[in-house]
This record gives sequence, C-alpha cells and structure tokens, in this order.
Amino acid sequence: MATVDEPIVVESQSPIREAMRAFRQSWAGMLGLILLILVVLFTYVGPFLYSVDPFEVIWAPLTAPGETERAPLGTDYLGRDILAGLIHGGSATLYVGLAAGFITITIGILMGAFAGFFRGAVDEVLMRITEFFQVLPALLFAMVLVTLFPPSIYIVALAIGIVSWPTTARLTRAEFLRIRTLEYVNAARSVGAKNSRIMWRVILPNALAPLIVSATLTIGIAILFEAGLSFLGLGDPNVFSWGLMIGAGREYILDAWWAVTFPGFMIFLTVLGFSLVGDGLNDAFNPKLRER
Amino acid sequence: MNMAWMVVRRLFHAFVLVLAVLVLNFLLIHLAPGDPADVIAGEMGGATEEMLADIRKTYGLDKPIYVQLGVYLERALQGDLGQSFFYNAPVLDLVAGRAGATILLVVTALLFAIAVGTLLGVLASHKPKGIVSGLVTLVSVVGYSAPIFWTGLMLVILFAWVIPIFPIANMFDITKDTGFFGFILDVLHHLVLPALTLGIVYLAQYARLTRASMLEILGSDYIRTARAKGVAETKVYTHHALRNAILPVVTIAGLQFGSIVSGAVLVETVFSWPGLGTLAFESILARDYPTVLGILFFSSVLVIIANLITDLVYRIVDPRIRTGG
Amino acid sequence: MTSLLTIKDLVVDFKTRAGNARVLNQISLELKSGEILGIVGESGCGKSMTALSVMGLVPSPPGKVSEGSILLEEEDLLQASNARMRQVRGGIISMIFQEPMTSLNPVFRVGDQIAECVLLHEDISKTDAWERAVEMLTKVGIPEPALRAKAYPHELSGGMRQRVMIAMALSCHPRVLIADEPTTALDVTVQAQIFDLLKDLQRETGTAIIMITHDMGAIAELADRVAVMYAGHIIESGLTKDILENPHHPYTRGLIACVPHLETDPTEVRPYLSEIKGVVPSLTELGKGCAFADRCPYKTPVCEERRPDIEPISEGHAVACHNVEYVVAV
Amino acid sequence: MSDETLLEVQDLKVHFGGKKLFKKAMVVHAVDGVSFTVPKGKTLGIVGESGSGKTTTALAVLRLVPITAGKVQLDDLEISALEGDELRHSRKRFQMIFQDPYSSLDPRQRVGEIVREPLDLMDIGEEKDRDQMVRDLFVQVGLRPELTKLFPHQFSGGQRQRVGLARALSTKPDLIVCDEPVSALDVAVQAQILNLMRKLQEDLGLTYLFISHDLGVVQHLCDHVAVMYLGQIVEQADRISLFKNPQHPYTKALLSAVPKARARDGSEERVRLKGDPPSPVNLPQGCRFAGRCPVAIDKCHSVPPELKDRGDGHMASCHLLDE
Repeated sequence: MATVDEPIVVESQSPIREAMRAFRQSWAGMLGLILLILVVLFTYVGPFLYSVDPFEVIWAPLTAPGETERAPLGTDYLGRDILAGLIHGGSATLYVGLAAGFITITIGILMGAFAGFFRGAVDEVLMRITEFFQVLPALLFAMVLVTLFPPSIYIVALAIGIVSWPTTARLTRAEFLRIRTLEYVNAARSVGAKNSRIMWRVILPNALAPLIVSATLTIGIAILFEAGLSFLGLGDPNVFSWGLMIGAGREYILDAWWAVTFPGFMIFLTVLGFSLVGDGLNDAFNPKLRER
Repeated sequence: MNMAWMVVRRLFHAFVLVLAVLVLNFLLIHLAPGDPADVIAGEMGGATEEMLADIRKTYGLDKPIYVQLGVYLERALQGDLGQSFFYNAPVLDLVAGRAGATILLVVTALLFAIAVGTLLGVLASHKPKGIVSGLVTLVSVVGYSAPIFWTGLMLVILFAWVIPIFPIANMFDITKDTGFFGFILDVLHHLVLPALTLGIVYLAQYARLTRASMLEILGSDYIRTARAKGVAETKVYTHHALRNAILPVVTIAGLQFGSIVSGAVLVETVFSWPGLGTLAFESILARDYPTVLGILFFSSVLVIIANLITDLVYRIVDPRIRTGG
Repeated sequence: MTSLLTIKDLVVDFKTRAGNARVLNQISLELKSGEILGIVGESGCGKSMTALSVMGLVPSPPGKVSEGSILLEEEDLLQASNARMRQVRGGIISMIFQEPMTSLNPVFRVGDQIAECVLLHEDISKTDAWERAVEMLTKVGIPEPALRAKAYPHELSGGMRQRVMIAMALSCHPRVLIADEPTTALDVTVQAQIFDLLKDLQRETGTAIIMITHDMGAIAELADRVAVMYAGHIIESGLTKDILENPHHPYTRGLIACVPHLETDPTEVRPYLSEIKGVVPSLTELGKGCAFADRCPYKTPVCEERRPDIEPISEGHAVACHNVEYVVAV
Repeated sequence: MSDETLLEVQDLKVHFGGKKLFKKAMVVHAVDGVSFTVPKGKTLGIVGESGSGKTTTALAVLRLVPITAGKVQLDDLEISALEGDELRHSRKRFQMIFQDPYSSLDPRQRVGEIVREPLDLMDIGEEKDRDQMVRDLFVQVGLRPELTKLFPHQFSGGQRQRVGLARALSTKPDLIVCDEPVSALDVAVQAQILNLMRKLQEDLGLTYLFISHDLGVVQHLCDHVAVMYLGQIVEQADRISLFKNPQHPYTKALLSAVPKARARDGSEERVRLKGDPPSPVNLPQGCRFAGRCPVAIDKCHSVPPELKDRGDGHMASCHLLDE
C-alpha cells in the first residue's frame, strides 16, 4: 500500500483495462467470446467456402444426415440442404439481434437517465410509460406489430426493440439514482459542471458496467425473439433464418429430427455466446463477487 | 400508511394501465396501413362493402379521431372487444374460452420454476465454488440460452420417440371418456411437457437469481449475528437467509409474468395447447385483427393483475415495505 | 480473579490474491472474570479478527486459524466440536457488532430474534422465551418493551437497535460479552447512553467484556485493562491508567498524541497535532522485523532484523519494542 | 488579524418534500432559520448529531441543494441570488471538500484530470499551463506530481483526501466548505490531513466552514463554533468561550458525552440525555430540544426560545438563560 512519503510504482491502472484483464481470466467470458467468433466466421465466411443456395432443392426430401455427400447434415421437407440453411440463416438473426439490442439500449438509457437524474415529475411520467411497456406481453405485442405492418427484418428489429427497452430503462434509472447521491457528482457540480456534463460524462461512464452486461444479454434475448417470430412464420419471408427453418421442419419433426435440431442448436450456441460473454463481463466488472 | 388506501391506489393505477393498453390498441388500428375498418373487420374475414359500412357507422370512423377513441373505449369497457370474423364469435367469448388453459399452463410452470429454482439456488450458494454451484450455473446458462420452442421440440423428440411416456400435443384426449377425475388426470398428464418446457427457462433464471441473492445475504451482518448466537448452519440458510433472499425472486417473478405469457405463446404452439397462444397464432395467420388485439389486451390485463398480486405479496413478505409506506 | 478466557499464541492467516496475509500474529490475551478488557487499534490491525476467532467465526475460506489455542477456562475452543461451539456462541460467549443498522435480520420482529437466542440455549417454552425477550428489552432501557418487541428492526433508531443487540447478547446470561466497536456508528449522546448501559449491566451481571474499539476515549471510559494492536500484533498491554498516562510503545504514544482530544479548558495556542507518518503496512508484505519499524521515529537497525517479543516492563504492563528504555527516556 | 466578514448567512431555510403526486405531503425541515458569519481567514465549525442539518447547511451555502429561504452572501457576491451560468462560474470562489474519500473522486477519471477539471470548466489560466498548475497543486497538498496519471483506487484514504483538497484549491477559492473531511479516516491519517488543512490556511489565508460531529477535532481546528440541533443553531460562540463556558443544556450534554482519553477519576459531572433526536418531520412545538432536555420547564414545551447574545457575542437559545 502506498504512503505519502514513500515512493510507489507510478503505473496507472485504468479501471477499463483492469476489467479487460479480469475478463480474459474468466473462462465463461472467453468461452463465450470464442463461440461468438466461431458463429460470426460460420455466418460470414461460410458462404464463400460452401456455396449452396439454401432455397435450392438439391436432393430427396427428408434425407438424414450422412446419407449423401451432397447434403452432409441432411435435407428438409422440400429437399433443401440443411447445412446451407445453417450458413445462410445466421446473418438475419445476428442483424436483428444487434439492431434490436441497439434500439433497446438507446431508448432504455435515455429514458432511465432522464428519470433517474431529474427525478420528481419527469421520473413519474417516464416511469409510468416504462411500466406501460412492461405490462405488454412482449412477444404478443411484437407479433401484432409484425402482422399489422408489412413484415421485414427492420420491422422485426424495431418491434423487438420497442418491447425490450423497459428493463434497460429501469436498470439505468436505478444506477443513476444510486450514483447521483455519491459525492463525486456533487463535486463535479461544485466545480461548475452543467447537468448535461454530469449526466453523460460523470454518471453514465460509472453506470456503464451493468449496462454493458445487460446490453450483451439483451442481444441474446433479441435473437431468441427473432427466432420465435420466424418460427411462427411471422418473420421476413424473403430472408432465410434459423427460426424459419425450425418452423418449417416442425411438422416433420418425428421423421426428420435434424431439420429442427441443427438450426435450434445454432441459435442456442449464439445466445449462449452472448450470455457467457455477459457473465464474463459481469465478473470482470465486479471483482468482489468474483472473489467470493 | 394504511393498507386499504394503498390497495385503492394500486387498483386505480391498474385501471389507468388498462385504459392505456386500450388506447394503444386503438392507435395500432389507426397506424396500420390501410383502412381502419378493414383492420377492425379483419382482412380475411371476407368483409363485404356492407359490413365495412356497418363498421364505419358503429365505430364512427367518419367522425373526428377523439370521438372514435371515445366510442372504442366505451365499447371495450363494456366488454365489447369486437367480433371475430374468422371464428364468427365475439372476441371476448373466444378469449375467455381459451384463457383458462393458458393460466393453468403459466401458473404451473411458474410455481415449478420458483420452487425448484429457489431450491437449486440455495444448494448452489452453500459452496459457491463447489460442483453443485457449477452445475446450477451451467444449467441456468444453458436453460436461458436455448430457444424455448426448440427446447419444447427436443422434449417432443425425447418423449415421443425415445421414451414415449408423455403426450406431446393437445390438452386432453378426446377419444377417452374416463369421467371427471380421469379427465383431470388426463389434463395433468398432457400438462407435463408444456409446463416443463416453459418452466425450465424460468427455473434457470430463478436458480441464478437465488444463488446470487443468497451469496450476498450470507455475507451480511445479520447472518453473522445469527451465527454468533449459536444458530445451526442449516437453520441459518433456511430461516435467516432464504426469507430475505426470496424477496428479489418475488419481484422478478412479478415483473416477468408478461414474458412468461409471451413464452406460453410459443410453447402452446409447439404442443398445440388450446390456450391464448394458439388462438393468437391462428388468428394472426387468418389476419383476424379483432381477435389478435383482443388477446393482446386480455394478456396485458393478466399481467397487470399479476403485478398487482406481486406487489401485495411483496408487502407481506417484506416488513420494511409494509410499514414504511 | 481467575482467568476466564485465555488466548495463547494465536495465529490466523488469510489467503489473498496478493499472497498470505497473517492477520493475527502470535496473539496472547487473558480475560479475567468480571473485567472489561479493551482492545484498541486502527482498522485492519486484527482486533475484530481476534473477536471472530474466539467466536469460531473466522470466515473460512479464505481465513484459517493456523496455530495457538483459545481456552475457555480449561476447554480449548479451537478443538471443540461444531455442536459445542453452537452452545458456546450466544450461550457462554456472545457478541455485539459495529453496525446496529444491519446486524438485525430485517424480516423478523426484534422480540423473535431475542427469543430465538433464548430458545437455542435454554429448555424453555416459546411464551417464556418471548417473556424473557421483553424482560431483556426492559433491562436495556427500551421504553414500552412489550410493544417494541413486536417491532421490526427498521422501525427502531440506531441506538435502539444497538440496545436490542445488547439485550439479545445478554439474554442467556453469557459469561463473556464481546463488543466490536459497539458505538462507532452512533451519535455521541447515544454513544454515552450505550457506555453507561454496558457499565451498569456489567456491574449487575458480572459478565466479562471484551471491548474492541479504535477510540482511546471509549477505552478510558470503560476498560480496566487494554491491549493495543498493530498489524496483527499486540504491541502493548496493561492497565488502562498505565497505558493512557504512561504509554511506552512508540505506536501507542503516537496513537494517543495524534488525536485532538476535547479539553474542558482550551488554550489560545494550538500546536499542530503530532503525526504518525505513513500508513499501516500491507499484511502480505510484513518482513521479519518489527511491523511498526517503517513508521517509527526511534527505529534502530535491530528493528528491521528481528521482531520484538512482548515483554513485561512492570507489574501488568508489557511492551513489544527493542528500544523501550530509549523511547521512554526521550 | 482582520475580522472582516467573508461569509454571511441569514435565516437560511432548506425544506425537503412537500409536493408529491398521490402521496402524503411530508415536509422535512432540514435547516430551519440558520444565521451565522465567518470572518475572512478563520474557521467556523458547525457541530451536531445526525439529523441536525449541519451537512444540509453546508450544501445549501454552496447551492448544491435548493434553498427554501434566506440569504447567503460571500463578500460582494450574493450566492443565494445566482442562477444558471452565473452560478456555475461563481463556483470558483467557493469550493468543497467531501466526507468520503472513496466516493468523492470519480473512479473513471485519473486524479490529474480530477484536479484539472475545475480549471477547464472555469477557464482558469492558459490551457498549456494547466498541467503544470495541477502538478503544483499536488506538491502543495503533499503528493508527488508524477502521481497525476493514476486512478483514485490506487490511493489510500488519506491520499484521496489530499486529491480532494487539491481539487478544491485549484480555483483559488475564498471559502472552502469541509463536510466531515476526516471522519472516515484512521486517526493517524486524520492528524496528517488536519495539519495540512491548518498549514494551507496559514499559507493561503483560506476561510473554512467546517462541518463535524467530532468535538475534539472542532476544538482543535475552529475559531468559532456553532452547535446545531434539529435544523437550528442553539449556541454559537468563539472557541474558548464555547468549550470553557457552554450555556445551552444541549451543548453541555454533548460535551459531557464525549469520552475523555484520560483515566477515569469520577470527578466530572455528567449530563446524560434520554432517547434519540426526534425526526425533522414532526417537529415539537416549543423548544426543539425540550423533549430530551434534563432541565426543561413548562414554557419550553410551548414557546420556542430565541437565539440571543449572552455577552461577548456568545449566543444561545434557551428560556432558562432568559430568567
């Protein structure tokens, strides 16, 4: 420990760098990161290495995996290649997940920050709105939105974003309420910082850790949502996705287990990747919890 | 602050939320592309010009928007959620007919998830670095990450193909006639897989939450006090810690009710469980908007009620809220 | 007076990421029946850990009692079974803590929490246990005890909660009460009330008290004897009067001199406070020398070579310092 | 020594709560009519227990909580009348040191940035000189200047408090409000900080408003002392007079409650108070201290006493002193 008159190592330890180092030591986080990298490579590099059109009928319907070299993971009820589907089904899912995650975080942080910072009437109004959106059964509402409006992946992303932000808003608000009472906020004000500076430059950076964790988890949830909608046949019909594959294979599940199992497993791996990264980040940001 | 006044305030609050959901429904009808009358009638309902004219008249669609809203709210509050053209029945009747199945499914899954999840969480908190703890963490991450309909389908494969012991579709077997108790048993038998599927996801979350919350509480001063007065270790867990650790579980269970209803939509679809979820799915495919919006409304009300109950339960479990006001 | 509790050469280690921290290093203490023993020191000196060791509540892992013995009369508590320790805790030795706000379980009524303690240690009916709880609340000076027994902790003030803690600790007539900074979180007027209460109860019941504090004032107020701790060592012990008026160890001297004590007759001239330079060393980095050497104004080469043993310098007064004669002479 | 007044506070009131949607109005009278002055280059100590309103008073003087009523005048500047940008720019003249060395520094900022922030915000000095100014400030508070790149969590409590002091000094303020600056520190470190504060006062002619619950520290550091109870000042005098000759029963009780670090001799008279301070929500009608006062008379429960001069500027509010 340092003393006033004793020399100490003058090497700054940035909290962010500390967290990153802790993240690298968390097996969950690293495993998740590896999973995500694999999924991304599979989705974005895969099409160049395996150029089969997922919509094209290439073999007899409902061929089991391993029966033909043309379709190593088997074919679906129309005779389309499952592996090609897996490779092409990821990009829409990832896009919707990230876009919906972005919308969620943006709305959530804005609502939560204003509610928690200004409190009083602003808080009251914003929290009523949040509460209202929390009351809506998210998937049903998203279903309604995508049926009322012409289905496209943008609408799907928007629908998911609209129903998921309240959690982030509540979290942000709680963090703002907690941090705004800390003395360094008063200190910033007493040296002449404006409200906007205090909100975005002082409180937000300190609230970021749990928000980043929650953002990671939110992307996972958004992916599950997208999969659910596609499974129900409510996604963009022109875009191939894993959820769509499961929905299509569902009728034939007892004849062709592979048609639902593989795409589901891909979704699972992707969401698992995000969950594990979230776990790892959580550990990295809360060293106290890690030591317990 | 007294309890009765609090309940009245909460009820008022809930009522405002119900109104808000109705307003949202109304807005959706008007924001959707196309003629609101079409939306109200349902595109596929085979609505004739006459019918559309009729709808325009009843809902005052030629009048200013706020008048229309007034009419809509008035009708909705009287229980008139419109007419389903696909099923050719009042939406309210349709929804009411299917609600029971959904509630049965959701409540069963929730109770299962809370009971088993809490238990696992407590076990895991005992040795935070032990095997049980690791397993619980693993199971909860896996349960959380698997798409619920996929979990359901995997269970279908398992129990229809590998070990066929549970029925994989519907709520009861219409071919059997076994009397009242036989019917109940049959329903329970059918309930196992859907409830399990829905339960697993939430179980994972409750186990995780309980573990975290137990770990925090086990480090607190009053647990040290309990140990210092000679309380046995088991009782420290069951009596002193759990009672406090359950509080966040109650909160989350309440907040999540909405997402559980959503989850039920997917599970019902997988297992052809005749609840609101399948109804919603069918009516969406049929573009039967009145039914879809009716279900959205009804499910929201369900969530509002669940939140209300959570709030009251929380007040009973936590004395700080009860008397703090 | 006979010796009620004897701690002999106690060593407690904590595994930390920075290495092994020896939080208690060869501690020896003796508590006689009916006396108040003060343990004083800055945060991290090991005074609370001493208390937790006696209670058998050293968090393990990461902590571990590595050596030594804790004798309750003839019985070594470190060898006692779990069941026996549960009898001892709350029954024979009980403890109150620093934070009355968080030391009571928020979801149970305070009466129940006291009654639980009675039920654990005595064969008694639930109604009797409740009555005892009310009786104890009366004893610690809580107004309307029958009513307050039904209150939840959050409905009571900090001072009240600390009284409840005391009532709970004394409910089974323990022979030893360990008070770990019982008034640090309280306002000064309430602190005075608690001191008076502890003194009165001690006089009445004859319970021996170990009083752990960082405040020399609290020691002066209550303790018969004092042990001063620094970085896991006891560096000086003796009668309160001797320690306060004639401290020998440089650290004890510094500790007394650096606090601006309240005077009833202040003077115009205010000298600067004397300082102890530097801060407490990290327990993972203690060398072989005296733990205080780096901060000591009287340091000689031997201080860095060898750790001084605690040795008596007069009747009941012991000091761990190589240069004690020199220090006193200056 | 000049006795020129630097800070003058008149009838300051801070009430919280009162208006809330759907909820019962509960007004907290945190500070309820407080007046005092602080001479230039001197230290006024405000002592009191929790709930006495001492910290709220400090925050109100700095306009960090909304003022309900009253006037705060710093030299020629009426702090209580400032708004918006004017208020923000005036803040360079009055700064604060906080209680908790752990939460008073933003963990995401390097300590050098923390000390530099006021210079940037208030536009003090040339931009190119500011890093040097920060290093000079570090030296002034006894920290090595190469430590500016470190983050707060790398420092001990005492060092963090020094950083806080450097931040407050950076704008060359006339007044520094100190809210229990040493109460979270171990006694050895406490002495280091108190000595540093005194030295800085001597060197720079600083004026302190010093909030504390520790009477020993207040006696050591302050030239004048005000004792607060439930939002009001009950006694106020210069240091010697207050500690030697306390007038108000609350002050007497407070002084007698402090344990003396001397062996007991049983000679001193003890005044013991019953119960806890009541909450500032339901205030008693008469004297706020009457409920706990060992010498209260009937009048005390109905009529609030006035704060009056009892000779040589020694103010106290007690009916018994009026007789």
